[in-house]
Amino acid sequence: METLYLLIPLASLVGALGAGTTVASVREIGHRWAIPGVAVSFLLSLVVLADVLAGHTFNGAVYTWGAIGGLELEVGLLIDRLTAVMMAVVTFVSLAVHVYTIGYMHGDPGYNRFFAYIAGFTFFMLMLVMANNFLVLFFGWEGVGLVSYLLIGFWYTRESAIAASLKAFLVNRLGDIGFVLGLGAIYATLGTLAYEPVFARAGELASSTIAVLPGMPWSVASFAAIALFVGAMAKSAQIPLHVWLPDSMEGPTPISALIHAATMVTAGVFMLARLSPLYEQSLAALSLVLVVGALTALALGLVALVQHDIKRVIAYSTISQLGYMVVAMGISAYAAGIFHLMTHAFFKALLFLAAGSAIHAVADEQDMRRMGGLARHMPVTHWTFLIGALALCGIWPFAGYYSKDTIIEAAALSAIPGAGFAYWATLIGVGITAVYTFRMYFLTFHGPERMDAETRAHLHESARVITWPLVVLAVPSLLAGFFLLEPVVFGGYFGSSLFVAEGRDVLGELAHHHGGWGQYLPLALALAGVGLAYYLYMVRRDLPARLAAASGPAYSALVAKLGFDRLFEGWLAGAGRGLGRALWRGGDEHLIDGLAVNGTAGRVAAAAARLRGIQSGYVYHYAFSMLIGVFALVSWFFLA
Amino acid sequence: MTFGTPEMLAVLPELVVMGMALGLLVLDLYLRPDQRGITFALAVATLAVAAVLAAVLVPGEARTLLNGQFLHDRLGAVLKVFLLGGTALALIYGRRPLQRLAMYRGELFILMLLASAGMMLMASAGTLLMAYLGLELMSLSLYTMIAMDRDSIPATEGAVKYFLLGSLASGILLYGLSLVFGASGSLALDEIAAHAARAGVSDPLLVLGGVFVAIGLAFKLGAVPFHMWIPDVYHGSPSPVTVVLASTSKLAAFALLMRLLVGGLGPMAEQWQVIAGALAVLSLVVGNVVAIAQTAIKRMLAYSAIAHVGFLLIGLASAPTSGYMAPVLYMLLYTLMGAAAFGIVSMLDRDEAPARTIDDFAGLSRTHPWTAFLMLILMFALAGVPPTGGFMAKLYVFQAAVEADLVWLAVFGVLMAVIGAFYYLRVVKAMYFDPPERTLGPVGDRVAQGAVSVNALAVLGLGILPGPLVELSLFAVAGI
Amino acid sequence: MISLGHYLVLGAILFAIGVMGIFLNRKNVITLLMAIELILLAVNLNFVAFSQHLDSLAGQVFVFFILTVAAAEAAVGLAILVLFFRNRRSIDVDDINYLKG
Amino acid sequence: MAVTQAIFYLFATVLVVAALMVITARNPVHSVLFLVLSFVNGAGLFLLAGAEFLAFTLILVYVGAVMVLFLFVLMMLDINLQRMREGFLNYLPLGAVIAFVLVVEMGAMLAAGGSGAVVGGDGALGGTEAGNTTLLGRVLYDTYLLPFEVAALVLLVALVAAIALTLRHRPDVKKQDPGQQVRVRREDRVRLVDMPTEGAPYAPDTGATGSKGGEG
Repeated sequence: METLYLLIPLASLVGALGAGTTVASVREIGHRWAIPGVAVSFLLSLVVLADVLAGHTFNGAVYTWGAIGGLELEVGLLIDRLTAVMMAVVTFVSLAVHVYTIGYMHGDPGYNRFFAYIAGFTFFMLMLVMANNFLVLFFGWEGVGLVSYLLIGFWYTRESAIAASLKAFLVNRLGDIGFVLGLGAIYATLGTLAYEPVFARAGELASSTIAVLPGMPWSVASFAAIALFVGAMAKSAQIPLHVWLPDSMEGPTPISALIHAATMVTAGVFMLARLSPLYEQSLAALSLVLVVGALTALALGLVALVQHDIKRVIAYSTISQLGYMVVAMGISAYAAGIFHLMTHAFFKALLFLAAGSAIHAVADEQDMRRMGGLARHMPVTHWTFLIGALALCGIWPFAGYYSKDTIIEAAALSAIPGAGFAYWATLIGVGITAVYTFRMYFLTFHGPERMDAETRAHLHESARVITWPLVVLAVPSLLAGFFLLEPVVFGGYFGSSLFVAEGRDVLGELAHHHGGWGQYLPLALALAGVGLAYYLYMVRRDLPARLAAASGPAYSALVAKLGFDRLFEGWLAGAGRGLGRALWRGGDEHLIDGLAVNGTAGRVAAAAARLRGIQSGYVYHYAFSMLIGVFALVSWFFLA
Repeated sequence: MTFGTPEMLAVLPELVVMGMALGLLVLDLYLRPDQRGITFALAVATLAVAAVLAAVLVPGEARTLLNGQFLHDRLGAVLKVFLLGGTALALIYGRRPLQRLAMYRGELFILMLLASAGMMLMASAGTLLMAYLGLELMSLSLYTMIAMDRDSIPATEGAVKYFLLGSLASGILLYGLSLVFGASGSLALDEIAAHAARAGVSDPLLVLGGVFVAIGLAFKLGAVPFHMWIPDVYHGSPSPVTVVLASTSKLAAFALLMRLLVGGLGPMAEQWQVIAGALAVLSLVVGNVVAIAQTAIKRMLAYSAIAHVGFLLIGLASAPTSGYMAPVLYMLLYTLMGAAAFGIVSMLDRDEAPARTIDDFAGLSRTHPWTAFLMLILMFALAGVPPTGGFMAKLYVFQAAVEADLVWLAVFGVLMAVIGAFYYLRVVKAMYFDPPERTLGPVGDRVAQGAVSVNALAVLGLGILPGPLVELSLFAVAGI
Repeated sequence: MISLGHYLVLGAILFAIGVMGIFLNRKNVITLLMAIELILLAVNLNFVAFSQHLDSLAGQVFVFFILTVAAAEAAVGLAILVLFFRNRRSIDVDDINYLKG
Repeated sequence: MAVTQAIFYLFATVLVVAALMVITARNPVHSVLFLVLSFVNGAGLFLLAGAEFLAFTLILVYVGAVMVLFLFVLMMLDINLQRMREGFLNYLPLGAVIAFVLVVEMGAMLAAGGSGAVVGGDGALGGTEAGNTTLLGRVLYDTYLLPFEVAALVLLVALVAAIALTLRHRPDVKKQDPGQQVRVRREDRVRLVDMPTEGAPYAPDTGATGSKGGEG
């Protein structure tokens, strides 16, 4: 069985490398390597899933890479119920996207390169999911990040694609700081990075302290959990590190579906679930997770209301849905979060691919103001998109209804600080989700055809290779919730692979008194949202613009994406550059000669004249700097 | 005093380098200008042979030889292999650029050998006196090599600045050495260590001496606020000499630090740990932040060198608790990265197609895809992006800091590493995303191209399989 | 017999004068070289005094080598200065500012 | 004792004043001369501390050679004396304050350390009949052989540096090129030419006429 486990990621890797050898070729042959590779991964994942359901799990090293000091570098795999589900979802969506790509990327000069990237991505994602220690997790984590940057910048001739790629890279570096710090704290305390001993000794982490700032001891469990969560925030696009995800839509649409909706961005959520024994040790961390998730779910849903680019609407909706999953993690309803991750993977990939199909049809136009009326021309795309939209809004009996409502109801029951806020935020979020989703649906598929005449003449349904994956993905979007909710969430499917502390088992509680009027509230809100969207965008089309004008500053705030982009670009990058300039000029020119020398000598009047003539580069400034160093150090030890 | 075979064998690498320097001085006289390649090849061969000898003659355990002047141990041997190898690489990278600068002269090769001899002596100094003489032998050779680009205003100015400030730093270091000698009554490092262990911080002479020694070393390493010479000198120096300045001369300064502060004043670690921590913070801030404002590539890399000293100092500040493996590993890797990065810059640069500002690298990926790829690896490695060696080096340093309960320093270092990523990425962006504005000339000769490829790929490989280098660093510090 | 402290304080004063000389002088570079010589003299005084105090020859030997190296250093330094003068027609400290930033 | 004390203070005072003048003198030539004065006083202090050989070496090497080199370069380079003092006074107060505090701090630590316990040295100075110079000579070629050889290399670097940096080949000046001289072969300089006998009455013993080659 061990070989089989290893074979799963390796099959994708072989596909990626094989596709890599075809990059130079002008013929479109990359898929001949990538698709069989990923297909093998998918089939074997199903075998593993069946095997795991039969009760077989595995945890051990398959290859020892090297031992350094006390640190064993092992390629270790952990196959349990959580892993098996993730593997199946990842490979399934990946395979669907691979097939879709044949049609979508047809004619693009980067066709073969693209297949090498996405098959490689599948490999890294599988490694991330199957890891049994933090190092392999980190390897996969960075690997998927790398492929993501490459793919965002896939069309590297576009200025905006490059900017987006750099932004994703920088923001994720911020997250990596947290991640590495968390790993460091765990390793420093326990001396190991394998999951099993860390989980077994999680209590030790909670009782030992670490002084991050001198004189401020902090529980290692809280520190590590929060630091790791910072990593998850970047990868899973939580406020305020979400800014890279909307821009990542510069990449080709299959990538938006696979990486920036269904799989990679959920890595943070997966990690939180995987590390549940660690998070359960720290109420502070759970509370933070909860609040950040709720904030994300609500705020980014609002931003999605005012976007015109169809892909950006779905992107903001992805961030908002990730917020729901993170909320589930925060209230210790891990199973519900993973279940939402699963259903979301299906219906969000579906929405993206369907949107891609529509974008293709209107000559690569992404602005919804230039679409409309596509339902007549593209029936398959239209119906599958509608299924995805209904699932996203959480309309019964689509998948999203089951997964999202479970989270909201669990939030109502949770006693973790912040759960009250999370409940209301997620509840209101449902209504908002329905409005923006159906705004998008109506603007794209109904109403007048607003594209130019030339495009309109060529409107037609996409090729089979594009529509088939849509149909395949529509099936689980429709059915997964109905059939899987009970066994997966309430049936104890995950067993020991998730850990919930005594007294926090909200899902267990929910299984007992599932009911009350509260459970119909989300559905009612969702229906109201759909209705509102219909009224605004089908009946009274003049109203949205007037509403926007009337709401003035609120509307502009949403258009400005609540100011986060400006915060990062203007403030962080600007502060860095500004500080650099200030230290460079100010430090050398103004401080040493201007302030220290003339200030002391009391010759402020002469300062202006001298400052004009003085550029640094003078030896005496350098000597002065050294002198100050000598002086400071000698004084220090003199006083000590 | 005796000169047994074992004693002679231990100093054989030094003797080979010094002897060949003298031999080449004579030989060069008999060669026509067009035969200069012979001197060049012999100089490179000498360095290579000496490196192999140093590796072969690794001692089982540390011994002092030649009346205590020469310390023959594993750390010295490992450092020497890198010092000699790095200098040999610098020469190989420098062949074409030196010819272009009219510096392809016998004197330069001889000075290069003498500088290497000085570095080797620093790495195996057994007394304060040998440490000082090794340092001066290296420094004087370097001053001269910089000034050998005689008609260039930047080069001569760089030489003047380096000379003036270097002499000042030597004076400060010497002043410290005199106090250390006075306090302990001996020039031998092991006896100084014994005295320091007895007297410790209660001896004000030793404390003051230690401060001045630390300052002198901080200057040679380029730690803030003793760093001001670095950008000007790296920038002004002829590029092939900059390669040596940035890689091996820095490693030699580190070797000297290991000898003086760890070998001699090791028991005073509590004291210089504080200095290392303070200078680390300053170096990280100034190096990383000011680098952002730079446009010239060599200046940018110079500020990056200052930042890297900051990371090294984090490792040193933690080392008394968590061991010297992390700083040694960091320095060895930085030597490789620095040599390759400055090497590529020196090979690309020429008068008709300069590679002097970051903008000059625009579109390098179209005109020189392979060189651009190597530079990409190096920029990622310098920034500390996995899976390059630079990431491993930083990881070990941060881990050491956490182990030594200097978590705040590790956090600070990580933050600064993020800021650092920004300016390295500017180079990557220029190379890969900006359209080429002009064609840069061909890159060095075949040998140099091959060598720099091996060098850069080693930086990548050591990130993917860090085992060998980690083992080597552990082996080197096993005796400390 | 003069106490060690006397020599050391004298050394410290000379050292400080030397360091000040480098910072204060905005004139020609040769004066800077002279300031460095003063620092070396301070070091030499220290070594000689310690040598006497400790009854050890090692300090004097060190001074011997410092004198040797200092002579070599002066030669190299002046050679570099001559080159610089040829290029810039000046050795004013204020003119050594092509490299900056 | 009192006389020794007095001599020490005399040397020390003159030394400090001269050193101050070195860094403040308006004319660099004066600076050099004050530096000479400093060295002479330093040599006096060396004598007082029993380092005779070094005292004379200081005079011979420094005053005799290095200072002359300084003067030589100063005279050779055309230095603008007008701008010399500009800016000096502005920086003096700050410099003086820092220097003063530094000296006080260092002095306090040094005085405390200087009065500490005497550490046993190698006893090489006292108790022997041999003079200071003999003692130094003995250890230099024995204990300090390696440093001695390295010092030789340091001087070699200075030699190479001075030549490599300042030697210029000008086309209009005829100079020796030792390299070319050593490399030269007989064939480059002497050409043997067979000349037919002309049978003239004045040439009884005709031989080869050499054509003399010029020097580089």
